[in-house]
Amino acid sequence: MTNHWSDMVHADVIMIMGSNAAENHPIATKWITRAKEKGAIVVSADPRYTRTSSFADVYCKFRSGTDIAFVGGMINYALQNDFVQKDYVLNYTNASFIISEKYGFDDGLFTGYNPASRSYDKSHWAYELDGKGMPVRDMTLQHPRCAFQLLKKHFQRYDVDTVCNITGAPRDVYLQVCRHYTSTWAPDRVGTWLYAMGATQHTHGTQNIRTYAILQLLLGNVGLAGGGVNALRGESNVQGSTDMALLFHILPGYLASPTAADQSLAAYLASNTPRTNDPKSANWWGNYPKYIVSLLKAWYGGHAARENDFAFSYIPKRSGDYSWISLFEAMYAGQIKGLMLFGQNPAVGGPNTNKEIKALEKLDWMVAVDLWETETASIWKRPGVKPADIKTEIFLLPSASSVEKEGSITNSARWAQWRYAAVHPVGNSRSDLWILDALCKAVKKEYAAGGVFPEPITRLAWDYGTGEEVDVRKEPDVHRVAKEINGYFTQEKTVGGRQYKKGEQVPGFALLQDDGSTCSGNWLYCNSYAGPEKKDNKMARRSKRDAMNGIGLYPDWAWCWPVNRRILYNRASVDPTGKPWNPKRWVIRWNAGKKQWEGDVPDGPWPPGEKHPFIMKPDGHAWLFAGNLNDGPLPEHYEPLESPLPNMMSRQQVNPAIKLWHKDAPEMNAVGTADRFPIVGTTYRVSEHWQAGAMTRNLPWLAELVPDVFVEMGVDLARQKGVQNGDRVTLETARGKMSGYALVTRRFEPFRHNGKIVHEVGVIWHFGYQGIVKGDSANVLTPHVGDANTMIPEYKAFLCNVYKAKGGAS
Amino acid sequence: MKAKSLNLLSGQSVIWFLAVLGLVLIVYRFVMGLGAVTNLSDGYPWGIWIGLDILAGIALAAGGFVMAGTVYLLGGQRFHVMARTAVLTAFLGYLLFIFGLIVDLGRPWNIWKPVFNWQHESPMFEVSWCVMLYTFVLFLEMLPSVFERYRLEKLHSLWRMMVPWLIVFILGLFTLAMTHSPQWALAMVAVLLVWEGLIRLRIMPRHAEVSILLIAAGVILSTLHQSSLGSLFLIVPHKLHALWHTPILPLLFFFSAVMVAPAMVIFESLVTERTLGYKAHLDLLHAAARVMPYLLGVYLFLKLADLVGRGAVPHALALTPQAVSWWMEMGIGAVIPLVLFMTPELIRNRAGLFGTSVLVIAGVVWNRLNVAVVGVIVRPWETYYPYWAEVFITVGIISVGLLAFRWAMRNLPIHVEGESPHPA
Amino acid sequence: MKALLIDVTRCVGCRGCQVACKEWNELPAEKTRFFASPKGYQNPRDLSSKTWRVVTYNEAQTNGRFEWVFGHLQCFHCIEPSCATACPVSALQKTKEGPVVYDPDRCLGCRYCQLACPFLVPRFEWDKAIPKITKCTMCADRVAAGEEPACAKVCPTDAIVFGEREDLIAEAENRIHRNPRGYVHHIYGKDEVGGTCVLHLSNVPFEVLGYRTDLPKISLREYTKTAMQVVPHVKIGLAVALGAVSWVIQRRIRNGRDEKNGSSSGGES
Amino acid sequence: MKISRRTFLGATGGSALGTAVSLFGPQKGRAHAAQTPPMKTVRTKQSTTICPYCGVGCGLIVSARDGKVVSIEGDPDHPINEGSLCSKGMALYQVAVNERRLRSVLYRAPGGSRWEEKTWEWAVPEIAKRIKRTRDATFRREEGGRTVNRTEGIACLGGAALDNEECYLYSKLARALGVAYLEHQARI
Repeated sequence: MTNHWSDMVHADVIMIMGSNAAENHPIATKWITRAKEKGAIVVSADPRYTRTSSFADVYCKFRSGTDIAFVGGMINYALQNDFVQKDYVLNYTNASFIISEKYGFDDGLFTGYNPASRSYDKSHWAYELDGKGMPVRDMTLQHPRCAFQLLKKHFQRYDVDTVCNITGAPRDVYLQVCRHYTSTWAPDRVGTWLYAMGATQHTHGTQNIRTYAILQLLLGNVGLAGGGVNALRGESNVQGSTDMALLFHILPGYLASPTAADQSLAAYLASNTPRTNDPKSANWWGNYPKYIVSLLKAWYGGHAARENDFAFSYIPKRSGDYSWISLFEAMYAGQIKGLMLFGQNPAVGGPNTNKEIKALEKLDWMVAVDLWETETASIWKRPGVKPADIKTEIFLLPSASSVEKEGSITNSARWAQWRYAAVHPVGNSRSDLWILDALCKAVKKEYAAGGVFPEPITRLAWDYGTGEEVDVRKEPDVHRVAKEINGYFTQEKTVGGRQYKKGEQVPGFALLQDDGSTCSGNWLYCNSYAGPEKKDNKMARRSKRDAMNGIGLYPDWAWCWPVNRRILYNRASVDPTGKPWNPKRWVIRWNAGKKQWEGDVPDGPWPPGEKHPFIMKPDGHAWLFAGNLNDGPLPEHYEPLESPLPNMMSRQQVNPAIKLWHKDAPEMNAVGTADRFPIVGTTYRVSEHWQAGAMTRNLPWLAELVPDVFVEMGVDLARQKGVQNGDRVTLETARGKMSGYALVTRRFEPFRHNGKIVHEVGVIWHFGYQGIVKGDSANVLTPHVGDANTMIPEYKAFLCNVYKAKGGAS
Repeated sequence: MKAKSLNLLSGQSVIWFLAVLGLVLIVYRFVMGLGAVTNLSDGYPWGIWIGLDILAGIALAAGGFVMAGTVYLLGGQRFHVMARTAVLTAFLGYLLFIFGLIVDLGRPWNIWKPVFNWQHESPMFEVSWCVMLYTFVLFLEMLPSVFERYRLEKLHSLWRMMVPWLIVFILGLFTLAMTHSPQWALAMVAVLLVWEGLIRLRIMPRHAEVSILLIAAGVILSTLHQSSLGSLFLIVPHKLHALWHTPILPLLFFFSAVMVAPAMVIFESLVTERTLGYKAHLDLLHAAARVMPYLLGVYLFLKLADLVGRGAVPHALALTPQAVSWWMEMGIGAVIPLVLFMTPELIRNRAGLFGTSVLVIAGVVWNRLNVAVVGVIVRPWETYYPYWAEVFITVGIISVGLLAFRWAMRNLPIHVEGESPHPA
Repeated sequence: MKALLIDVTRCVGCRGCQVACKEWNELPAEKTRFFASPKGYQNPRDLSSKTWRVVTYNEAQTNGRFEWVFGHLQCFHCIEPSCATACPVSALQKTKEGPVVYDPDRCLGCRYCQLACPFLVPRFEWDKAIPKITKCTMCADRVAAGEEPACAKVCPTDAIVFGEREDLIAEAENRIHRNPRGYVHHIYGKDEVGGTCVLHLSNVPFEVLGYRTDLPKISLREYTKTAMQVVPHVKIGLAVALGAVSWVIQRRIRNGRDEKNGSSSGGES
Repeated sequence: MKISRRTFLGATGGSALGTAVSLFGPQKGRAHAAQTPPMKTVRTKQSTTICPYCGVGCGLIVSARDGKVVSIEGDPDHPINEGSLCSKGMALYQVAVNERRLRSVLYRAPGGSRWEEKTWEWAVPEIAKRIKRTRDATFRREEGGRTVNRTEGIACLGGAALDNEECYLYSKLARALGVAYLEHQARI
């Protein structure tokens, strides 16, 4: 989220698309309904009328997977009607930047496409540079190759009729949505955009979000209170776990994980540190060397020195893609022998679970750390298999729950909040911290006697106060870990005229050094634990004092990255002179007398006009035109991998830059066609269950509320299929089938596309074969195919068929 | 004769079996909870146990107070010969209701709580006091038979001495409980004391066998609770079907209880004659039968006038299960017996008399079931049918009652054959 | 008197309240199955001894608009509760603070309260050897301690708010006044059965939510009041009348007999 | 930071004073909520926590007595949820108090048909041995002449439910082992 939860109260229009906040982030509704009380318009765009739609002023349906067409039409509506905040767009976005002559777009393909590798040469989409290496701009926005004109031309094709034909949205309702939302172009009006996995879990998920960002930038809604592009994250610490880089492609703090090309630290920095020739660009990522060196110092301490490239060679170098789907394909292929799982349950939650479970069976060993006996840990017990046939050795380690241990988690709004141990862990369970500490010490012990390339392990800086031996009674000192994440001076150092002693906590990431004098496990968290005492743990703060702008930032409540900035890109909330676009709910403002910013922590301390506001971009501007994405600089509508309709925008049926697993690894990766599977299927969650269900299907109170898998389907489809409310139905795709109870409802309506009727059904995916309440996992239906940029699986749109199961009614 | 006693024997063993089965089920009910033996639910918290055992049962036991009142207060001395049987039936009946109630109550160990917790706005409170006190009154009425049987002269004299004062005390206390007003209680006490005084002064009539105050207390208490059983349903205008929910429901309950008394007397006499061999006093039964058309007529008039007055006639004409049940109740229990009782040829023979009485009884039972079960509409999807165990517990309790009745008839000087119809 | 105002237009159906009720009152879960018709998401199907609060899911087409509205089943805490009127031993009582509370030590288990309640609220523990009547207590223990009931506290959207009844009625009227097209112009519970301490606002007719709209505006206690008030009159009146009648009859019999026999016998000894 | 919440602890007072119930006589109009027993959260140790379910980050207060969780409720001081919670957050008590929670290390041998209970002292070194064995067998120092120092034989998953400090150590350990396949919920 660029903004935060309670900030939604400031919005004039709240667009909820690709999110079902009422189900999956119920407390968001506190702030949405409060905004509504104050007169805000709430719009819910969703294939299905949800609990979120129930309190929306406008509900607009659209077929799963047509988000780009939907929002592309809104962008076109804004551009055609000139509902654009011009000063904002001109000054803060790359609208005026001239794009290379090599750029072009035809029939669904951008220039630079290589069909063999299914990838683009992105140099075709670069900025045109002047002699000094500065991007050429046209401040009149009239140049035919300026980003604004290219954008306008691109989205002109998304007129209302085309959009409604593709999406199946009713024309009048769609126009209402356009009218309401684009009304926020006015500087004193602001709209917020809430999305979640409904938007991302597509083969064009990243571009879905790009459409939101483009629209928000055109309307001048980013950086303002009540605005922003807000991803509602679905797990309590998925923000923190991402910040800490439990992903193949990054290191903590969103530093790129090195590739085989990065043979030295210098090579790594050369390919990752962005450069600019624009003196007004803050180019924050220019600090890359400080952050990576501080990280390496945190990991290898004294063993990381300039002489050995700060132990850079100890870090694994990737060659290619190791993302989720690739991981399970590799496991299925027998490449992966051992698996460690901390609180994750792929046997329910992974896409194409039939295949992923088969892959799990091929492991030599599995270590599952969990509170519960999950489906994944008990694949050998699942219905229809003989335990003897499954040779995987499984360790199931009991871990402590969140109220039995101490530490911080980072919410969707980037607030790191501290939790305490209220009681001891139940039975012999231990905190994950203890388990990780114990495992690391045991592995170190193994490698003390030698092994393949033992140095990265034996030299790993690892001392959290539990001694050398594994001891079940000694809990690691979580504060020591938190302080390492924040970072401290590894030697005496003078920065900015102040002398810091060895071991002193680094007060903020601006003070991190690239010479090895500081360490920081995650530069983004530098400032979170800025002193030696527990009272210096800012994540544990509980003051309700508000900032002087009175918009509920609560700067002394917990701590927020970066450097406690509550609203990202807040320099865009003021005009180039430092005056807020909307003085009634200002985020920051320049106090000319005191020569300082007031309100939120600004995106950099410079006076207004001195630096461009989007400091994380090398050009300092927000990107309407984004030349760095794998599947094109502008969003373009493609159909999902499985779709009942041809793409009405071009002959490119699916995103041309996605990896087609059904071609590369056809085994158990079948793709269905509309003749056998004419119905669009989607998966989702309910308020009462959570993710793969171990944390809710094991709780009697929640099991009671939603005891069974159900399949929601419209009245017309049910009539066609002879299905009554409450019947058992089977859903089938090319990959698998599962059963559930039919919930026949008027909340699911058929879509009309060029006169053709398309039905859609939806099913909750929380269920599995363990827990108090059991049921089929809906992920047996979903395909192994991912987004072109993120590789997130396309859970949200597939082709299926539905029929009444044998055995009949409930 | 031999065949008959054999019949009786086998009939008796069936009754014994049913009684034991009922008792076993009752034990099971106390271990497993009410849900295990009934189809009762939160929507239908009252089922056949309340409808049959309590509402219908108490109505049918009205014979006790009606006969006692008729004989001792209204000068119907010629019915005296039947009074003791009626009182015995009533006493056994009430003991069974209390037993049935203990089975039905969720927390029967608290059954005594109304004695101390006075919530006089509750018809249930009123009913519980009345039933408790009336059972005590019946017990007192029964005692002379026991004293006679076992020749306990001294106790008998003690009884004679104590009974009026006991009555004054319990009715006074009851009035206090129902009003929370000492004035009302004193007024009640005063009226009773004056009455007793006048009896002792031989101004008011007295009786050798019984205490007039005791009989009067029985009549008062019965009148109250027979009607209060109807009052129980006044609070559910939203649940009880309009065919039955009426402000005069207490009056209808009372009147139908009085109405069923002669029918019960006829029925009991004929059944006792057949099973135990005691000769029925046909002349008396005919006398009772002659009252019936009047009672039935008035009852029918009350029911119909009430229905018309409340504008509820359309409900009777609608095609609903309730309407059908209402017509059955009215037809079987009132209209047909009215016609039959007015047909002299029919009621002159035993079978006709018996059958017609059974119809009246069935009508009242039907009425009580209608009010307690059929007429209660909670939600469209909820229905109630008794569970088999529920039925067998009811049957078991009735069987216990029959066995007890048989024992009492055999062992207590209740029925003296050939006894003169004149009071001793 | 304290009360709850439930504004279903604000409810998003998350059921935090349903779980909060179980958490605070330590109620066990029920074994449930998918509840097909007509409620879909709803579970359990009904209130029970283990479930004192249920959110219902209702699809409706009103004023040309499709609505999915969430109703709330729980004790209404009537101002003059028919359950308390019905209870022979005051095991159920209305407290001055507002909650209708239950004392198992007195309860006979007669279940007359269940019959009497127009909202079908009191529930009986059918599966227990030592059963109790159970129902929402408006968290009387919390209310006594100055806290709000668990359901009101947990509600994210203030669809359930707790306060003084008069204030809540004023607030409800204010909401209708401010947004006349957004509400049915009726505060359910303001007058129903003489007024309740749980008030409801809705944007769809209350029947759609499954609430009874045929209930009288007077307390159900009024229906038994007369019958109960005449009891002492009947009692004394009957005593006097019986005495008088028996005196008259006996006198007539004696007179008749005297005329016939010239002597007295029979009736007395 | 342990907190003592006035709103929570205010309950200690009058509610403990039960009114003597007289045995005999009219009972109506006597009831007070004050007669009800005190709140179950009185005399408990209270600490704050953050909800482990979705990403909103609601605050909760855990009340514990004698090392047992008594109740978990929304934290009224928390600026996001202000005491409110959804069904999941409200059910957190049943995460803390739940018979289905794993209580000891379980081990299932290859092809085995049951869990065996084990000790940490046994399991931790055994796992370390498996890690070493697989890492040593699959570790690649070079690829096409370039140093890569990674293993593709071990995969690490999970972490979105872990604390930051745990995620950090997991991330650190996985990199030290040279794990290439490191993924978790954020991807899916």
